[in-house]
Amino acid sequence: MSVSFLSNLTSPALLFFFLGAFATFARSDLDIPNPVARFISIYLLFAIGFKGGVALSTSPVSAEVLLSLGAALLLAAVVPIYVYVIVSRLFSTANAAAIAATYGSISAVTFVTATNYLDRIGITWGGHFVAAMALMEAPAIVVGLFLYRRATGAGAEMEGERTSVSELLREAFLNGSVVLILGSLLIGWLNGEEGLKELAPLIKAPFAGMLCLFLLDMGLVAARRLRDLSSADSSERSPPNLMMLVSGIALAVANGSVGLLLAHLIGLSEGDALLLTMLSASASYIAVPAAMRLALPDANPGIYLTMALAITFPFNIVIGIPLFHYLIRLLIS
Amino acid sequence: MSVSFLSNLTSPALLFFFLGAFATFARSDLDIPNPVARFISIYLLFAIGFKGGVALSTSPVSAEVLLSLGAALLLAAVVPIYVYVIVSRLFSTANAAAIAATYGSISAVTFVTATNYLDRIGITWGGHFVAAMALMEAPAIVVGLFLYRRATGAGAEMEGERTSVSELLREAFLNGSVVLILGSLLIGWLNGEEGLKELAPLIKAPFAGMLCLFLLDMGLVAARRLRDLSSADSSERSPPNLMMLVSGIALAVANGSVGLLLAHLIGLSEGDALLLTMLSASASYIAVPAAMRLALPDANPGIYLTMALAITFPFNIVIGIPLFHYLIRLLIS
Amino acid sequence: MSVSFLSNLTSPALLFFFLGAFATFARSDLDIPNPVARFISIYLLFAIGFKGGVALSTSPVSAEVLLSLGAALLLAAVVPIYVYVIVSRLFSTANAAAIAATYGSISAVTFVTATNYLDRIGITWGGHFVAAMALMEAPAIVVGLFLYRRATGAGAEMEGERTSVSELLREAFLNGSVVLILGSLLIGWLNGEEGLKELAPLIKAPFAGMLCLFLLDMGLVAARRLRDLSSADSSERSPPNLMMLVSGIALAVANGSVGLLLAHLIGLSEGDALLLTMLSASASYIAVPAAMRLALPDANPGIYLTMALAITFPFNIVIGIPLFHYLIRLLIS
Amino acid sequence: MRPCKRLEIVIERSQTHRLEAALKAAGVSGFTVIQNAGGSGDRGYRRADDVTDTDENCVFIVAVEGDAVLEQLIAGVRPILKRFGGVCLVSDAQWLIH
Amino acid sequence: MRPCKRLEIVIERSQTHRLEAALKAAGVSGFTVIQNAGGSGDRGYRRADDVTDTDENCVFIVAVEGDAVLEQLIAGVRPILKRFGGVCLVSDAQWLIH
Amino acid sequence: MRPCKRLEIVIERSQTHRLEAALKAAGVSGFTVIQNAGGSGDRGYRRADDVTDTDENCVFIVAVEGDAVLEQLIAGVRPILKRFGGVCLVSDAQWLIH
Ligand SMILES: Nc1ncnc2c1ncn2[C@@H]1O[C@H](COP(=O)(O)O)[C@@H](O)[C@H]1O
Ligand SMILES: Nc1ncnc2c1ncn2[C@@H]1O[C@H](COP(=O)(O)O)[C@@H](O)[C@H]1O
Ligand SMILES: Nc1ncnc2c1ncn2[C@@H]1O[C@H](COP(=O)(O)O)[C@@H](O)[C@H]1O
Ligand code: NA
Ligand code: NA
Ligand code: NA
Repeated sequence: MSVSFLSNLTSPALLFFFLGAFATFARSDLDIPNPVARFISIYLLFAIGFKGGVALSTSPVSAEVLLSLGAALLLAAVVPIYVYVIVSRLFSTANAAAIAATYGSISAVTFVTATNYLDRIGITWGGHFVAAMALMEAPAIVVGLFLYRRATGAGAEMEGERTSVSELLREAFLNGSVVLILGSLLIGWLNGEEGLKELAPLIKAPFAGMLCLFLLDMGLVAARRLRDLSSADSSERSPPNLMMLVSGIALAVANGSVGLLLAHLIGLSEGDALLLTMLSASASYIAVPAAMRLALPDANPGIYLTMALAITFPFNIVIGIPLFHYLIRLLIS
Repeated sequence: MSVSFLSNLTSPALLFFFLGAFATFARSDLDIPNPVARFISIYLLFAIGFKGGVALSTSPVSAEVLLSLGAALLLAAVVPIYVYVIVSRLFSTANAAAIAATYGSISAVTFVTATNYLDRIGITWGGHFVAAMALMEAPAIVVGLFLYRRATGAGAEMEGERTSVSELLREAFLNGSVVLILGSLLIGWLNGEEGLKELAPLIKAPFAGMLCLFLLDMGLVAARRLRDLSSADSSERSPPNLMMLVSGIALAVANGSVGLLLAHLIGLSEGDALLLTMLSASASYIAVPAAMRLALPDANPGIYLTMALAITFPFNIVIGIPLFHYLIRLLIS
Repeated sequence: MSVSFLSNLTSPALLFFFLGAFATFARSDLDIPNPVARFISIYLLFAIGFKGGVALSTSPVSAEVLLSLGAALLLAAVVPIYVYVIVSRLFSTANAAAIAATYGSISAVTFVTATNYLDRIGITWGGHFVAAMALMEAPAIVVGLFLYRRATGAGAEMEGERTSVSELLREAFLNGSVVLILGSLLIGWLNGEEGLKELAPLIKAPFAGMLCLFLLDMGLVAARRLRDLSSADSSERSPPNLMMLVSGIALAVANGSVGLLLAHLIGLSEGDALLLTMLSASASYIAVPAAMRLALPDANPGIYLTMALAITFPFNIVIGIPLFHYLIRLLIS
Repeated sequence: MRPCKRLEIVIERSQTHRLEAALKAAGVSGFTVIQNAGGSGDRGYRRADDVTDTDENCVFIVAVEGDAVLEQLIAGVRPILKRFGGVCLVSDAQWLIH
Repeated sequence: MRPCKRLEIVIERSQTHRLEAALKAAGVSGFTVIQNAGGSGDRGYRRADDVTDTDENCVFIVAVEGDAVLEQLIAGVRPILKRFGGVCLVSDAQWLIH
Repeated sequence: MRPCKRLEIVIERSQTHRLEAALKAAGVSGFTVIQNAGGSGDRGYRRADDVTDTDENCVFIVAVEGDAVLEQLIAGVRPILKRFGGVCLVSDAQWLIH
């Protein structure tokens, strides 16, 4: 284990994440302008989507593929429910629902980092998990809101006009990143190996390097939020820091374990099992917060967004991936 | 024909254009930030310019090259005249002049998409057409304004100070994209194969992929304008939509045909003929509108810009390219 | 010599710099948006840092390496002192101190252009000079401020709160670009050849092309400042133009010569000698001005920043590099 | 120059279309939007430079003539601010007629 | 604090240099430009996020003292607005003297 | 709507954190920052579109109620402006309460 741990910790991607975090804590003015970060994330979604589509096109849609997608959707539907039950003891209803949706959904960058981890140690994984990832982005949002409405009585978020369900579904399923991933996936699937040959120099070759740059930015951003968090106590709306820290890690471990067990149950390969696990363990900090701002304006992004971005994300890419990989190996042997 | 049609429709580039359009019509919040779009377009002009220059440097400046450039300039000068005569029946003098200038000029992205189309089906084309493209950007602006002044009596655009001709010529011939293309062309020409070896990993390898990302953005933008168009009727200045739609397509077909005939007349090769045709069929939505805003503030960008960007551009890359390629094949055989 | 001169002048990188300058002087609206320029410069620092680190990892830290770093630090400490003594005769104390700091520090792009120059003519250079470059960024800032305080009596910059030394040191040593270079260097060093294989498609292949795009922007920016300079006479605070022009070139030649002699003294190889020379000859227009704005608000950026960016930088990349290379060859033989 | 009211509305970027709709509904066809603003308020600190695109504000500047329009506009803006947060400042200004 | 006039001028980005010239001509050396604004007006809707770079506004903020300068400035700005569109709002403000 | 003071502060981007600290010190928790502004003033011309990142301004918009807060805020802002340049304009406005 220590090996994969180290090889993960010393991978360029992780080291650039640490560099970003260091820069923030050292109060360096290092900064990746927003449009640059946007460009890199667009690139990553575009590339991972297309590559996944090509992979799908080469392997016939087998029962295992469908099983994986089913498992992914199942996780997206079930995880938010028990998460809600747990965290509603610690946070307000609105915040609990938002956290449930956030952790039921996924983090594309965590997924990409996991695939990068597998590629580096030469373990294969199925392209259909890109589809699984895209499919897992949205459902939790609906579940989370449903839980909230059940708990508060429909329309409790009435102050201001109420979010029409259709509006929410659009926000959820037509979120920019979801459309980009699924669209690229479809296009890659249609073009197959042919298309990959055409685009490989952009979407394959520089991929690892672009991920490094993006994780550099993620390090900056996550650390900034952690800092805001620790300095926020003065303000009125300061969130319960320790509770956030603990829940952020606990939820990652719990959800990851659930994903791992499910993966084992349906007998996924080593690589696929890790991907499903990390999808389950990861939390969304783009699609879901966007929808929550809309659906649950009362929920405090300083809680659910910070937990997903500044606590769960770093935990997953630094400890989660090698840890769960280790556990998967134990289970397999 | 159906073959090239399909291979065009299912090319990654086109599919990403459709993805962008879909995202807009589905009201997804997918969005390519402006600086990102600028970066990609700078890249495309830089790359196509340099590659064209290198191609020029390898093939001695033959009579055919000069003939092609001459034909290009001829089109740039003649097209706006008859376009003006036609559309001035449908639109105000200022708008007609602006449309004439817009359609007399060219769209770099349409050109690039055409070269991409040729490369994919393995048809060669002459690098000097990059020069032809750059040369065709500006002249139509001058012709258009001349027509306008003739029609209205010089200085009719007097309200506000009048645009000095020198100022307009600068705006026309020193437009950023023109300078970038011609400059890169010159530099590529000076450096030849040597320079290409140096820059190929940036300007050749990822080119097709970058084009996909740019067309994704073009899809978003074009669809947005189409939507604005259909929802604009409420406003006072709403342009005559149907008329715009029809003229936008008719002008593409007409100008393309003229270009095609000229190409046939001077006996251009299959690839070169398609490029000259598409240059003629395409309309400018960057250089010319910029100059028109300056020279003809009375002309309504909601008309000429929308026609070029939201109607003619999609028509050309989706239908125009394979259609005219089909016709060229007919003529040749 | 004429050969290397020409091969330098006609290198794509230089030609794109000229293109940018031409565009500005011709009043073209060609423009590289700020975030795009930021992206390219982040890329260049990231790539040069990582490559330098890998180079270091392959060659054991020899005495020569330590000698080079020592020489670099020596220059960073000594150059500002005599520069200050000289220019304090021509400029106000604050401006003289700012100029001293600016010329004691380095320009990363000049360094990168020099490495590009060496790579093109196939002369090897030591990766540890990337470390040397990073180390030379900051010290001059401290020296410059120390000189200023000595000259004016401590705390003369009191108006407004005084800059705490700790604050200044942070600004100096934790400047974003310094952190990014040193961080990438360290990461490259930790990952070695392995890591390079992973990132080469991003940090090696497109490097030359990205440098061209960046120099295009540098050409635009430098020319803009030159233009502002020549048109600034009307304003009250107009700086003494001719004096700036002369000093900008004289300091480049003087500092370069000092660096060259030192390089010769410690017997550096041809390539390494040129790099040390250009580091010494170059002046900072990012890290140092940022710190000076903070530490010496009375100093006029219109003087020290313009000298570094619009006079010394172009001189170095156009004339300085081949000139000093020629002199090094003379000394060696 | 004509006297007018200058409205300055800060709202979350993702709600731009909502505010534009409210403007249209109030019959206001003229406005300016400044993108890419950050800020801080009851809903905490917002960074414009953030990977999570939700965390960005934009600033609307609207000049309107006549209290009727103003009233209508405010009536349309208030619920949006109530729901999504933000601020709306109204001040007097002179409109240079060209 | 000294009383001053605050001018806010929205104009097409490509006309920036024109407005800066007008400011210089009026002897105004101090101003702020906010880039990357979109908007809507008589000339239709303008997106700052557009491939056609023509479709972008910028916002000038200018604080001036004394009616003489103001008059001169307005005289210089009006023809530009007349020709290229845009708006200019003038309001009273206090200038914090440091 | 409640009467309030609208502060508009233009300052070098690199000093953002200083101004935010001053705001916090004055007990002001609400403000908006517009990034990426250029301008010109005593310290010469500043381009937002520049490789040297030092050459950029940002615009703070702050609405405050009560003269006490205003005084405190101004007291905190003045030294920053004195040291790093910039401007601060104060005007009256109505705050739409939601
Ligand atoms: N007092 C204020 N002055 C200026 N802008 C404010 C103020 N309060 C809030 N804002 C802006 O409005 C946004 C949303 O405010 P809030 O809904 O209070 O979080 C903040 O992110 C700020 O950009
Ligand atoms: N009433 C208004 N309030 C604020 N900004 C406006 C208004 N009218 C026009 N603008 C701005 O001025 C630009 C040009 O206006 P126009 O010349 O009327 O098209 C528009 O794109 C808006 O950004
Ligand atoms: N009169 C003014 N009106 C508006 N903005 C100004 C004015 N004077 C200065 N500024 C802004 O404040 C910044 C710094 O001003 P200064 O310290 O005078 O160089 C300038 O870059 C402008 O953006
Ligand atoms: Na999850
Ligand atoms: Na044409
Ligand atoms: Na130096």
